[in-house]
Amino acid sequence: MDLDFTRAEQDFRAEVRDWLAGHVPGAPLPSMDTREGFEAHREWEHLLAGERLSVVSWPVEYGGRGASLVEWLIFEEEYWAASAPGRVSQNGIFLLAPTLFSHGTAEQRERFLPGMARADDVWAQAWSEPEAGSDLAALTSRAERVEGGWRLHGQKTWSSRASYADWGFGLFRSDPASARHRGLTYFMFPLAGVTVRPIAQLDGEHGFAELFFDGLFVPDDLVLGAAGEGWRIAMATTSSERGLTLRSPGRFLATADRLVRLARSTGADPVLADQVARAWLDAESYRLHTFGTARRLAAGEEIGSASSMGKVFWSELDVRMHALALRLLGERGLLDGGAPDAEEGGRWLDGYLFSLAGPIYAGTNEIQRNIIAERVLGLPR
Amino acid sequence: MDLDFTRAEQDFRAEVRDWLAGHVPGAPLPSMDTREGFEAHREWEHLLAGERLSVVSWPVEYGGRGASLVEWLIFEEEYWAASAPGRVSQNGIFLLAPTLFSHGTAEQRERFLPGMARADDVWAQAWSEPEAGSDLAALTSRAERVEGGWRLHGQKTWSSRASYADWGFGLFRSDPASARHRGLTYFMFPLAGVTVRPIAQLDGEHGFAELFFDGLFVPDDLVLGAAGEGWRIAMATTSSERGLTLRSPGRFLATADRLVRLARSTGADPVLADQVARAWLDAESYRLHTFGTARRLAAGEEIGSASSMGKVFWSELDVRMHALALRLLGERGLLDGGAPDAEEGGRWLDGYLFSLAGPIYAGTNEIQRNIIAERVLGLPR
Amino acid sequence: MNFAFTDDQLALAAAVRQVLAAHCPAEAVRNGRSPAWSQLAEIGLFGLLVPQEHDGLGLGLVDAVLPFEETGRAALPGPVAETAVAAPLLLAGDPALGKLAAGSLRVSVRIGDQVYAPDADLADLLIVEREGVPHAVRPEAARLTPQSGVDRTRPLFGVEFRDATRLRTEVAPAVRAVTVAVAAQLVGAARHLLDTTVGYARTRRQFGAPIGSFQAVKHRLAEVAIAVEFAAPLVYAAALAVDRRLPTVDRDVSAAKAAAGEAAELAAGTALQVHGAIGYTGELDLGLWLARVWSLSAAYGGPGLHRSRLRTAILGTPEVRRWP
Amino acid sequence: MNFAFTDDQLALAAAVRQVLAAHCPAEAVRNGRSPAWSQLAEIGLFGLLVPQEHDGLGLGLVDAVLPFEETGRAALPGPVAETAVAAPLLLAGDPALGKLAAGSLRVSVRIGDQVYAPDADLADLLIVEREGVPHAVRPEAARLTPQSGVDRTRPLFGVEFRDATRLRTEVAPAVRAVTVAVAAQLVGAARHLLDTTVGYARTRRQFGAPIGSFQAVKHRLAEVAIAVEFAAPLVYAAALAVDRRLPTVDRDVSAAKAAAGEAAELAAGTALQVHGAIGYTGELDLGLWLARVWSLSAAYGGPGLHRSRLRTAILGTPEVRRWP
Repeated sequence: MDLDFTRAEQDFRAEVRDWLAGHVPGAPLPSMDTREGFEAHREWEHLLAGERLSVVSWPVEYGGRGASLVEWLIFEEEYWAASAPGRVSQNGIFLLAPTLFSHGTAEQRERFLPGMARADDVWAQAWSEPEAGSDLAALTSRAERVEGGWRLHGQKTWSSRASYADWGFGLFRSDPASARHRGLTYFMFPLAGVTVRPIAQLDGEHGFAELFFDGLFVPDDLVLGAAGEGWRIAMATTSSERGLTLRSPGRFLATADRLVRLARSTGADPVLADQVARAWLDAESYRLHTFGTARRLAAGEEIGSASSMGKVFWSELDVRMHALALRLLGERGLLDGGAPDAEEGGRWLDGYLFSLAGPIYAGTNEIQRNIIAERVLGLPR
Repeated sequence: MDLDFTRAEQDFRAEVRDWLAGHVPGAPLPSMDTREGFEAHREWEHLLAGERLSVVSWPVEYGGRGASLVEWLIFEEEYWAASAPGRVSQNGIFLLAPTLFSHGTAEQRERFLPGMARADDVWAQAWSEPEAGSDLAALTSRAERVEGGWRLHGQKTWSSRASYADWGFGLFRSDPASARHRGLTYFMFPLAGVTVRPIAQLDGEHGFAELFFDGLFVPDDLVLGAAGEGWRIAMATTSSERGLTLRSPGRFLATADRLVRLARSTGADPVLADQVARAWLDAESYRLHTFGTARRLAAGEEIGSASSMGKVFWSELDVRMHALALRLLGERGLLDGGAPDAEEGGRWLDGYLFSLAGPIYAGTNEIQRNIIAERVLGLPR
Repeated sequence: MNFAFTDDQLALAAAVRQVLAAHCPAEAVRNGRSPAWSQLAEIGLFGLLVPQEHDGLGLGLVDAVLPFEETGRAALPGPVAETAVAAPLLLAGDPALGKLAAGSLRVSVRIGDQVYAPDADLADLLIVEREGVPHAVRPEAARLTPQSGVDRTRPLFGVEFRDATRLRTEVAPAVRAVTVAVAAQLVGAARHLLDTTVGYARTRRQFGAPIGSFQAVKHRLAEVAIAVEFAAPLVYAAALAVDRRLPTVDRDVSAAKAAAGEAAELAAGTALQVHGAIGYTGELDLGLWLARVWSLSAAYGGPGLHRSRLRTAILGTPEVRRWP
Repeated sequence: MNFAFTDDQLALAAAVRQVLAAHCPAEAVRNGRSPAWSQLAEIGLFGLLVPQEHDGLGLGLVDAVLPFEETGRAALPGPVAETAVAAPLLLAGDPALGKLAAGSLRVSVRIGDQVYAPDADLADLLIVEREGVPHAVRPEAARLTPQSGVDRTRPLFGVEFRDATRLRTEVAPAVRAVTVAVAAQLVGAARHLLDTTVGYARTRRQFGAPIGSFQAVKHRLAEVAIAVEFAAPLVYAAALAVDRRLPTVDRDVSAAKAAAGEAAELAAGTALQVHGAIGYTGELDLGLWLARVWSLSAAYGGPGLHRSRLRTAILGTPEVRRWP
């Protein structure tokens, strides 16, 4: 066991750090939930892709560098420490791409991955439905078999990035006689033919949208995996959503470091200081834990249900860190970007509201705790 | 709304305080879980009873003073603040007596209450059975109908004080065909005819025992209430066990005050100091809350399931306060009464081990939270 | 000793609740700036603490505490605590008290630990603390800087001013009283969040059952109920301490504000978690209450500040004194 | 970078586990004073940190951390951490190291934040810190005062002494190493408590179902699993920091001890609550582990002390440095 980065890993870190120092925009980009901000974020992705930094762990042929998991973790640490922009192409890169790599055809990979890496195509996820929130098997949107493909009907919700994205992906019930996990098929679809209605959030942003399908035709080559196999394939994807890929420690490390600086500058009361120190160490522990997991994944092990522990840990840590920052700032912490006195343009408040979704999405933390109890510890259902 | 004690209430407080100042033993009595300590505690009860202070809220005819609920709360505050001995007759006074008052016959009250007030008769409770811990309706000990009375068979456990007590009370299944809540009868019985096996606890004490019944004959006049009505009657009792009577705020107020003194004398770290201040205020809040409850009870209202909130609150506060004291004391906090360096003769450690039972007995706090959710908030079962 | 509200106190609270049910629905919270103002004036809310010789009711803070729970339960917008609770004390002896009692003088304040004046743009009069002394500032003499934030229904303003009249009252009693009033609002908001979330949990189904039948949801909501149940008595006792000018009043006020803020924040966090993603949107009214809880919990000193004072008050004094 | 144990490290831990399974059952914990000592000596536990020239294995603390988890899992009695971890550093260069490695020299210590010497009555040698310097004390020169406490299987002793030999080593490295070893024991004890409680929850029935099927029980046990899962990496990193003499070593040791102690205390409290009243008795072995957790969590500085140091280390230094 060691924590000694190799020469190559250190060089890679230095390269990423230098490049980011020279390229991260001086002022934050406008919100990616506006048209203008969305395009600004797309531009940023182009810039990253030009350096093969948008998808470092992908094979070179699709725009990546074939980086190891540890290198990817290093990239993430440097990326968030540099306060680089949020990733507008996150849904595609982290949720869809792993599924394309494991279940897609060679043609699908050729067709979609390079454009995703360059953010020429930005993808929206379409998992949830109004009556199927945490209970994904209760989906009722359906796919009707037609000549050469399918027609999609129904409604999806909580589709992130959908307002301005190009493509979407999600599950539809392709066997009308089926129930629960059976008879679902995994589709990719152009958003051009879908009615998109943004959902106003607490912070006034519109990062999520509802999608209405009214018979959109989708040819067979947009089915991912076999028809009726959607659940199994999607579970592989959500398991990576819950696991290592979506929430690398980099973002939490950067937040913890900012929190420590904030606590110093505000002269935190010892009780709050104690909580700040705890949060910083929790982030450190999450990092170390992830290094261990990366090693096991690289050795071909599955992490499986154990990833639920990480989901609970990082999502609650993220809320805790932001809530602490607001408490350190007092009344000022609740000011938004429009207020002259807001700290860092209201970034802590934005981050707090964003963090609140963490324990809810990708399987609520209640469900994660059930999974830990039943599948990791072996308690009866 | 006010918090102004009447002249009479103030006089009563002064009388109790003065009497305790003159009579509370200078050194703690030996543990009531030893024969010697049990008798010493019985002697103390005699002394209290001589001043009509053992059961202040009872009618004068049974040895009390007919004190109001508020006066009883005042008595409790003064009693615990004076570090007076634990109440060896607690089971009888707080668990059985309310049932005798509400469901006993005049003969039963005449026969048992005066002796209970003087601790001539000390009572042990016998609620639990090995397979019926929190699930009291799963009782299997049985009462067999015989001429002039009943014969008791089976096993009880977690019977507190049973090693040296004179009498016991508990539920037995009197209708062999019955299930769950039905067909149970509430019996009083002499412990002389019962085999008592003490249970060794974490702290080496033997405050609890197992009881084995092998056909003990109990005449009809020891049945409390009607045969088969035991569950309903016992629930009235356990509701008072969970409610106001068993855990008056006095004990927690005294602990909180001691904790504050300990934190001052050990120069508590600010983080621990914060927790000490919180605990002190929690005790204060529990006191105020109880004043409000006393007013409602005095006005004839029922507190019902809301008493579950109090049970959760005081039992977890008690653990928290003692755990905090141990943390303030560091390694020294874990020394017992036999160690020369123990603080207050190991009283904080003893209190900690005792407090750990709080969230478990009288309905575990998990069950209390179910009750709060279902009966107070109205959530579905 | 009678630590329970009197029939008169309960009746006044019921009247406020009725007015707010009729005139301050969620729609009014979302879009109105000071709904129900005149109706509340009619039943005497703004005259509650104004002496009878100035046409007020001449009551105490303990009489205001349940009505203020109701304003919190309804998330009533507008500078209500400032006008009804802070102003009568800051303007003691001033002829303006009559207008105050009638509800025709709206007041915003920036006193104590408050950094910004809430709803200052609606105010007919601003009272601002400078060097420990309260000053009255006419709106035309003030420059207000909007400091927009999470609670859009309780906008905050930075205040600078040219002319001001030094008031002869002390600022501390008003700070204490308004802090307790806000604590009461937090208790009310927490009660609303608990009720709303229980209602949602009874009807929303997942995995074939109402989510309120899952033990994890039950226990979270039970925790909220316990937190609110044991925060409220501290708020009531603080109101009494203010009225009686007890030596422990500062400690009692801090205890009330910290406990109420923490209970309400717990209620808010639980409400959001139980509602799931829908709670996060403008589709429900929930967000109005969440924002109000965050904003009031930070107002007049947040839990962190009050907890640090409590530490000193309880551990730093030679003998801790219990109420009363 | 490879933050995972090597096959050799895993094999050593497995050997220790096997020895303890055979020679340190609960019965031995309850009644023995130093069970399995010679068997552990045979597989090299006491020579692990002793240089090879003194017949030791010459390994590092990172190699000891999993074996020490195993000693914690088994609640192994005796001055094992003191002998196997503190003593090799305090006696560095001393010819006694050979006996130490062979397991024929039992050592108890009173160094660092430790107030009492554990199992001092069993020791062939006592090492006591005085004015910041370690001193070797022969048993016959020491007066031991038993300080009985909650953990009857790890008795504590006050130590006074007449003659003592000043050692030339520094005390700090030994304090750090033994603190990490005890943190590892706490992780192991927490794992045992979790396993035992899960086992009990699977079989104990109430209300017609195994109690482990109730969501409240599930979620409490999931919390314990998470706490242990994220405490362990801090312990492993601290062991590396000690071996590499990193500038952050004191912080890392405090983080390990605080996190491990808190996780183990959570495991203990949950174990007791899930077991119910039976957990409170001598009928089960559970109490042995509860007492051990309490005693080890307080040993070499409890969580309160280490948390206060962490606050200073993380907020008081100009730049927080991440591992490595």
